[in-house]
Amino acid sequence: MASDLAADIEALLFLSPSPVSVADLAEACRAGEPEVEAAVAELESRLGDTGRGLVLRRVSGGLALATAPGSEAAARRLLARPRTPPLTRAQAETLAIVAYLQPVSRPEIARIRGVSSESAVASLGERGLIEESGKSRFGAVLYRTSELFEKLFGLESLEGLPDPSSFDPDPGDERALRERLLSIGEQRVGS
Amino acid sequence: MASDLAADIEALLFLSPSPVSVADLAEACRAGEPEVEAAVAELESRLGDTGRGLVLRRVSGGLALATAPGSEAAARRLLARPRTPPLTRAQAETLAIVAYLQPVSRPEIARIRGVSSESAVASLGERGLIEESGKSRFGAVLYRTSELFEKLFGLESLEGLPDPSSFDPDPGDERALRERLLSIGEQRVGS
Amino acid sequence: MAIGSGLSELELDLDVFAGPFDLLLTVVLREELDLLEVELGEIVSAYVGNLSESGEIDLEATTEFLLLIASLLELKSRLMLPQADPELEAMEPEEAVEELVARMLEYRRYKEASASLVALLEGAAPYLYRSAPLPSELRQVAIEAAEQAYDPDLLASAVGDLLTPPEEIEMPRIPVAISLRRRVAVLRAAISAKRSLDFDESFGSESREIQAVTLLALLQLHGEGAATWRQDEICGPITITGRTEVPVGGG
Repeated sequence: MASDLAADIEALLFLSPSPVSVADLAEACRAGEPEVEAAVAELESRLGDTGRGLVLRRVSGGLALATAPGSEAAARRLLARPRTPPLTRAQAETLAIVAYLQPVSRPEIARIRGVSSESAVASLGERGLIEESGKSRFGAVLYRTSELFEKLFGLESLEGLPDPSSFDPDPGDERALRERLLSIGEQRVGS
Repeated sequence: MASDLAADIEALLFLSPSPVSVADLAEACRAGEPEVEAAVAELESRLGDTGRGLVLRRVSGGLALATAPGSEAAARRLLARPRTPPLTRAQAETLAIVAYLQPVSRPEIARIRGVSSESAVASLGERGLIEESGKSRFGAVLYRTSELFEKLFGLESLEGLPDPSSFDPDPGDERALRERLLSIGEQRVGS
Repeated sequence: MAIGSGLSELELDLDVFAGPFDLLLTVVLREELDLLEVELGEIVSAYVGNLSESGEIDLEATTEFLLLIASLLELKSRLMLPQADPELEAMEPEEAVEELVARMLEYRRYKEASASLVALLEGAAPYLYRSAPLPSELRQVAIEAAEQAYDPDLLASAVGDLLTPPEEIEMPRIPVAISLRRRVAVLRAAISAKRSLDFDESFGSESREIQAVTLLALLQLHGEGAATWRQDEICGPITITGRTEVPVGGG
C-alpha cells in the first residue's frame, strides 16, 4: 500500500506545474496526511538512489519534482535551442500579419486570413515568435512579435522588416495596409 | 557511465514539452545513438519496477514520460481535469478518414461519409487533433492529423495505425451485399 | 461564415425520407433506405430554392452538395436503366451495383477504422503528460543563442499573398425554382404531341439549368417506361421517343 501511494505522489508531482501541498496530495489520493508524509519520505529515498534524473524539492508552496543537478548542460543543448522548423503557410501568413500590423488581435487575424487561426497563433506563441501584448478595447488578446522573432529573422529592429510592395499585386493602392488586408480578407470569406 | 546517461535522459524528458527523438537526445547528451538506446532501455526497465509512478512512452516520433495508468484517478482529482469527452461517431469517422488519407479535403470526407462533415471537421480542429495543411488544386482546405493526435492516441507514428485492409468485410459478406443490391435493381427494372 | 447554403440546413420532405439532406446519402450507404425510392429531382429543387432564398453561396458547401447529389444521380440512374438497351451497354445494372458496393465498402472501412481509433484513444487515455513551462534559466538562454533561421522576405511575400484578392468565381444566376414536376409535364406533352423529338430542337433555347432539369425529367420518364432516348455519340444530338405501349407493371 505504502509503495502505491508513493507512486501516485510521484505521478501527481510530475504532472503539476507548481508545488503541491501535503493536504492537496492527501485529498487527491484519498489518504490521510500522515500516510502521505510517510509515502513522501519513501519516494524521496527512492529518488535519492543512484542513477535517478529527478529529485524531490520542498519549497514554500509544498512539494515539487525537479531535475537532478548534473543535467543542465544537456538540457540547455536540447531545449535552450529555439525550435526553427519551416513555417507552414498558415503560420507564415499569421506571423506576417502580426509583424506588419502589431499589435493585432486573433479575431482580426482570422478576418484577414478568412479562416480561424487559433492553432497557428498557438504554435507561434509556443515557439516564442509572438507574445501577448495587452488587450483590445473589446477585450481580445493582442499579439506582437517577440525579441526572439527579430533574432530568428535577422532583424535589428522592426524597422528592418522588408517593404512588401515588391510582392504587392497593387502597389499603387494608397490605403493603409491594415485597411487593405481587412477588405480583401472579407472578399475571401464572402466568396 | 551508463546510469548517468539514463538519469540525464530522464531529466531531459521531464523538461521537454514534446516527445524527443533518440537522435536529439544523443546530440544533447553528446553520446552516440546506440549508447542512448541502451540507456533508454535501462531507464525503461527502472521505471517498470513496481511502485513507480512514471512510464516511458514512444509517441509521435520520440520518447516521452507519462504517468502510470494506476495514478490516473488521483491525477484527475488533483488537476480537476476530467477525461476529454469521447469522440462522437461523426468525429471518429472523420478522424479515421483524415488519418488514413491525409492530406484530405472536406468535400472528399463528405463523399466518403455521404454526409456533410463541416461540424465534425471544425470540432476536431478545435480539439487540436487535426490541422490545416495547405489547399487542394481547387482551393479546398486540406487537413492532416496533428502531433497531439499521435500523442493522445499513443502512436509512435502514423505507421502505427492499423492496416486499413484489415477492416474490409470478408468476401462472403461482400458477395451477399452485391447480390442483394442486384436483385433490388432487377425487381425495379421489372420485366 | 456563409452558412445559408449549408447542407445541414436543407430540410427535405420526400415520400420516403424526411429530414436534413445531410443524412440522406448516409442512410443509403448504411443500407437503411433504397436509393430507387428517392426522388432526386425534388432534392435539387429544394437546394436551388434554399440557395436563392439565402442569397449567399458557401463554395465548399456547394461543392459538397454537387459531389453528393452527383454520386446519388449516377448510382440511381444506373440502377434504373433496363438491361435490354444494347446501345447503353456501358451502364449495366451490374455496374451500378458494383459502384454502390464499392461506395458502401469504402464507407464501411472507415467506419471500422474509426472504431479502432476510438479504442486506441481509450487505451491511451490513462497516460497523462506533463505540461509545464520550461524553467526560466532555459528560456532566457534561447534568445542569446538564437541565430537567423528565416528569411524576412517570407513575411513580405505572405503579405503579398494576403493582398491578392481571391479569384472571382462566376456563379450562374439560378432561377428561383425549376420544378421537376413541371418539366416532366412539359416533356410528356411534347412526347405525346410528336412521339419522337430532338432534345436540342425542343429545349435548346431554354437555360442550361432548365435543360439539366429536363434531362432529370427524362430519366424519370425512362424509369417509368414512358420514354427512351438515343444518343449515338457523346455530346451528339439526343432523340427522345415515347413508349406508351409498355408501361411498367404491365398495366
